[in-house]
This record gives sequence, structure tokens and C-alpha cells, in this order.
Amino acid sequence: MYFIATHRELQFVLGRGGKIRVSENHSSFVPILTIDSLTAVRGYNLLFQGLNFKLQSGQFAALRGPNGTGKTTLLRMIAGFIEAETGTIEKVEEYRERGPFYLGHDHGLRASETPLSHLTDWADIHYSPRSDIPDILERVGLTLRQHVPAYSLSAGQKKRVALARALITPRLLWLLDEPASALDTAGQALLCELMKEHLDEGGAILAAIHDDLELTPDLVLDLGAFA
Amino acid sequence: MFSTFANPHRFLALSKWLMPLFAVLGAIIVATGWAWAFFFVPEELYQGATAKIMYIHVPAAMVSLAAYASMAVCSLLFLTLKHSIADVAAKSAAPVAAALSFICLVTGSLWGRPTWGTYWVWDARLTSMLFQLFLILGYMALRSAFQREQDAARAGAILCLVGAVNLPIIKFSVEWWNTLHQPAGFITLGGSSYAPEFYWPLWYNLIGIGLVFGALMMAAMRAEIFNRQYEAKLARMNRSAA
Amino acid sequence: MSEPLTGQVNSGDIFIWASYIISAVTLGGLALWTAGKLTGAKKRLNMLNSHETEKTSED
Amino acid sequence: MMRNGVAAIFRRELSLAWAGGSGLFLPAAFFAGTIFLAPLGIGPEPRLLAASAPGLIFVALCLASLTTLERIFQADLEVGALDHHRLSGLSMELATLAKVAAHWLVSGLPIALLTPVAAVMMRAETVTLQSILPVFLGSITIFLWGGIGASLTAGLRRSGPLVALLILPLFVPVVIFGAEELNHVLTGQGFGAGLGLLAANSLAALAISPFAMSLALKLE
Repeated sequence: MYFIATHRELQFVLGRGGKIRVSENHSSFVPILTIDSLTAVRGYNLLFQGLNFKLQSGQFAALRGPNGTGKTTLLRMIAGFIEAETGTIEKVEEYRERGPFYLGHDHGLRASETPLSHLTDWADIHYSPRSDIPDILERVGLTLRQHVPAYSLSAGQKKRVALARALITPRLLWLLDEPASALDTAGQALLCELMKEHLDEGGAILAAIHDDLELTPDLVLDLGAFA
Repeated sequence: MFSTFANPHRFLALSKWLMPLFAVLGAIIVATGWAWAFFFVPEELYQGATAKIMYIHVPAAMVSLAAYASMAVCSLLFLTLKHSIADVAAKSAAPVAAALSFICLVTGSLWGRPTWGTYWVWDARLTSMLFQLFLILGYMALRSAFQREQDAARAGAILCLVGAVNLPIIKFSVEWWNTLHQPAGFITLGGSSYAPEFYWPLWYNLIGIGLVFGALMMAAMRAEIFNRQYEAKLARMNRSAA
Repeated sequence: MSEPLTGQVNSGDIFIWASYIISAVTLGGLALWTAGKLTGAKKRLNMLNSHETEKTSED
Repeated sequence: MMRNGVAAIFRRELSLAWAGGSGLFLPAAFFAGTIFLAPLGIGPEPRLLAASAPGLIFVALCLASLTTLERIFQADLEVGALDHHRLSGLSMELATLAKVAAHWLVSGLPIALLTPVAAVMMRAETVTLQSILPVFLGSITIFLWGGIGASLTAGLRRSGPLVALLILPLFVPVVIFGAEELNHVLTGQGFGAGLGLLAANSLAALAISPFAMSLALKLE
């Protein structure tokens, strides 16, 4: 067992088998993500301004708004890829100064990489044990195709590899940009399962979703309101 | 881009009167300086009349080096303190620095033709000026390759700083290379050991070219700020209309 | 430019003229280009401002 | 253990370059091609060829490395893998250095090892294994400065020629000192001082380029 994240003297303990368990002696809600008066600009048009938002541990927030209102920009800003014009984003400090788990539109697999090689490299890069890769592959249903190079994998299969990445290096904050796209019904069921598990263990999720998954969000952030 | 536009008003107010002053003053000084050098300076001992080209070549070289140095300083300011005015300054100084480097190279080779017999000599200063011109053109090309202004600014600033670090290295290595390949007794491009009647026109022209550089840079900066304000206002209007 | 690009040259005057003219043309060209850019930018901004004031005065 | 963190990025980059197959020996082939064509242009006269050998070898080295430099970061950026490197908690400086090192090992080193062959083809007098040293050090500097050019233009679509324009001036010291040193080696004179200067160049590049590269890549 080792600590996964610390937040003002509260410790989040990583249980055996990679599960996150919020330690007993804590108040139930720990702030994972706090945004205040955030402004975002793309080129010269203003996407949103004065955005305030708070996400607690165990909460699932749905990010809504028509296309082009800056959902992806907001997620990438929280992940730290884009600098905010004004306003601040405060995230819980993850284990080993990692960033949050970011699942974007592109899957991050080079053409000649196989699921197994990609996940092994991913585990090594993040100092995670390689031992649990086989059953994670089993969990996302890629055991049969673990040696197939990426150029002959379907978009859905590559998205499952991306989901497997979240299991190999557990992190508290998940940022999902239309996670259900390219997934078949079985894939979407798997996605919901993983999200439910993550929330039960004290993690938080901010996801830009259109079609409503079975999982009902605890709160909704509509970017249209901040345009 | 919004918040950082507060302070350009100070610059706009300052340059509103400073830029025309520099422009007029610079034009007068350069015109008279060139005339002075062209008509009145007596024949130089062994270079003959061609020494007159020095009065364009040396000021252009000095001011273009100063221009690249100011671009590097502005790039450093932009990267560390995110002053968007510093980025506007660096972007506006580039064309002037390129023009002056070009003038320096052309006048240098024109001066070389009668003196050394060929248009191009791998003299250390000429060669490093050539590579400075390459770096500036690269800077301008890199900046225009990006759609978003922030990416262009950041990439340009990094390249400018890397270039600034390398220019002295290039100058040293070409100088060292020159001593190896060049036969002895080579006339260097003129130092400052001039007799007084040659000395003053050189300083006079230097001030003139310096003022012209200041005027051109400020004009380009004002144009750039107006452009950015125009686009920002246009975007705001589209959004309020949408 | 029939004669070779290197070798001994007798009168140096042509080169003095050439360097003065080329420098004047380059600096002049740059000044005109910058002035054009400046007036263009100013004009567009003013046109936008006047458009905006006239729009706000309407609605 | 050497397996985790930045070493993993280095290993991943190596295996990807290796698996790329044809792309692997492109720089070495480019280098060999230039060296093969040059005598046809310069003429077979041995003394002339030997005199131009060092300079030509270094120019060919510069141009050959340009062919792969552009792909160092672009390949990862395209598929979105660069985002994960930013989130991995590893210092971007070390990560970019590891990527450049992997690419150098795959393309820069083979060129250095080819130098004796190129020297023989250019009819140099004394071709020894030491002739690898100047090109070895030179290629390190070239890949480090080139890495900066690659990181600056990673986000652009067709940026190949732009990378060349940006960083060719940075290769000037390498070509000057390298060719001079290679000349000493190939003509059997004493060498070593020039190697020091070349090493100084690569150390300067090693000190500066990781920060410039990570600065260019860190923010969008």
C-alpha cells in the first residue's frame, strides 16, 4: 500500500490491486478540482469567462454545451495543456506530481505499437507495476488482440487501450472528452462500470458527454451559461 | 490577450509624438550625413574613394546588431513576464533588423569589390552578419507559420533567444576559421582608428540610422497593436451579434 | 554584367553610387511599407469604431 | 531501476524507430548517397577529392540529419501521445532529451560510423578509426540544436523545410571545427584540440536545448 495523493493532511491510500480507498478518518467530501473566474480565448474569440466550478471526491460532473463553446479547451486547460487567460484552476496533488487522467479524441497509439507494448511502456513510464497488465487487458477485453499492431485495430479497440491506461496508473481526477464516441454498446457498458468503480473509490470525473450514459451525473456544468 | 492589453495605451501615448520626431530627425540626419560623407570627406589614403561606403556599412552593422539584441531582450521579457508589448516589439523590430543586415551585407560586398577584387570574402564579421540575417528571416518565417498569435509569439521568442546565444559562437568560430585559411596581410573591414575628419561623420550617421531604426520600429509596433485591437474588437462584436 | 565578377577594377565610383542607392531604396521601401501598414491598421480600426458607434446609436 | 521513467521513454522511442523499418536507415542512406554523388561532381582527381572530403562529409551529415529531425516530436504529437508525456509527472526536459538521444542513436551514430567508409571513397590519405570521433561529436550537437527546431515546428503541418531554415545557422560552428579536425585526422596530423572544441559545442547544446525544447512543447 502506498499513498496516492495527499490533500491538506488527508491521505488517499492505494489499496491492493490498484484500488483507491479514501482513508477512514476524513470528512466525506474532499475538493478534487476548484476553478474560479476562469476565462478562455481561442484565437480572438472569447469562449467562456468567469467560470466557477467545484468538484468533490466521489462526484461525477457532466460537461454540456453546443459544439465550439470550449468543452475540449476547458478540459485541456484543466489538464494543463493550455494556459488560462485569467482565473485559477486548483487540482488535488496527484501521486508523483502526475497530472489528471486525460482521455481525448486521439488515442495516443503510434501505428506500430501493440496494446501490450503500449501498456507496458505506459506502466514503466509511470513507475507502475507491470504485474497487473494481463488482467487489465482481460478487463477491457483486449486479451485476444494484445499483440495486434495499432494500424490494424479499430477505433473502439484503441479507445479501450486508452481506458486500460486509467487502470494501470490510478489517478483521482478523470477528464473525459466524449469518452463514449467510437465505443460499441459493450464498450459503453464497460465505460460506465469503470466510471462507477472510480467514483465509489473516491475519485472524481469531469466528462463532456452528449448521449446520456446510464450513469446519472451528480452535477452539470453547462458552458453555454458562461459564454 | 485581453488583460495584457491594458498597458499598450501608455506606449501608444508615448510613441504618438516620439515616433514622428524620430522619423523627421532621423531622415534629416541620414540625408545630411550621407551628403556630408559623399561630398566633403577627403579621399582616404589607400582605400581611395570607396571608404565613403563605410559611412553606410558600419552604422548599418552596428544598429542591426543592436536591433537583434533588442529582439532577444524583448523575447526574454515576453517568455518570463508575459509582456505582450515585448512580443509586439520583437515582432516589429525583425523587419528593420533584416533590412539593416541586408544593407550591411550589400554595402560590405560592394566595398569589397574594388578593394579585394571580389564581391564576397569570408570575413568573420560579414559571415556572422549573413547568419544573423538567416536567423532573422527564419524568425519571421516561423512566426508567420502559426495561425494563433500566442504560439507564434512563443516559438519566435525561443528561436530568437537560441539564435542570440549562438551568434557569438558563430562569430568566434568564423574568426578562428579565418585565421586558418586566410593569407596574412588581409585588410580588415576598417576599425575606428580614423583621423578626426573621418570620425565625426561616422558618429553622425550612426545616430541617424539609430533614429530611423527607432522610428520604423515604433511605427510597426503601433500598426501591430492597432491590428490586434481591431481583431479583438471584431471578435467581440461577432460574439455579441451571434 | 559581361565582365567577370572578380579581378582588378579601375574606377571605384560606381560602387559608391551603387551602395548609396541600394541602401536608400531598401530603407525607403521599408519606410513606405511600414507607413502603409500603419495607416491601413489605423483606418480599419477607425472604420470599425465608427461602425460600432453608429450601430450603438441605432439600437 | 533503469526500466522506469525517462528510461522507458528512451526505450519506447528506440523500439518505435526500430519497428519503423525503412525509416531507420534513411539518414545513413542519405549520407552515403551524398558521398557517393560528390566525386562524380568534383572529378576523380585524388588530391582534390581528399581536400574536399572533410567539408563534404560534414555538410552531408548536416543535411542527412535534417531528414529525421522533423519527425522526432511530430509523430507523437499527431497521435496525442505527447499529451500523456506532459501528464506523466516526468520532467519534460529529460523526456525531450531522451527522445532526441534515441533518434541520435538510431540515425546520428550510423552516420558517424560510416565516416571511414566515406573517407576511403573520397581517397583520403590515412583513414583510421579515429576519423569517427569528429563526426560523432558533431552529430551530437547537430541533433541537439536540431531538436529545438523540431520542437518549435512540431505543431505545424508541412514544416520540414522550415526546420532546415531555422537551425542551419546553428550548425556553423560544428561544420567549421568538425571539418578542420577531420582534416587533421585524415591527413595523419596530430588531432585532439579540435575535438575539445567540438565537445564544448555539444556540451553547450546539451545544456541549452532541453530547456528550449520543453518550453516549446509544454504549452500549446
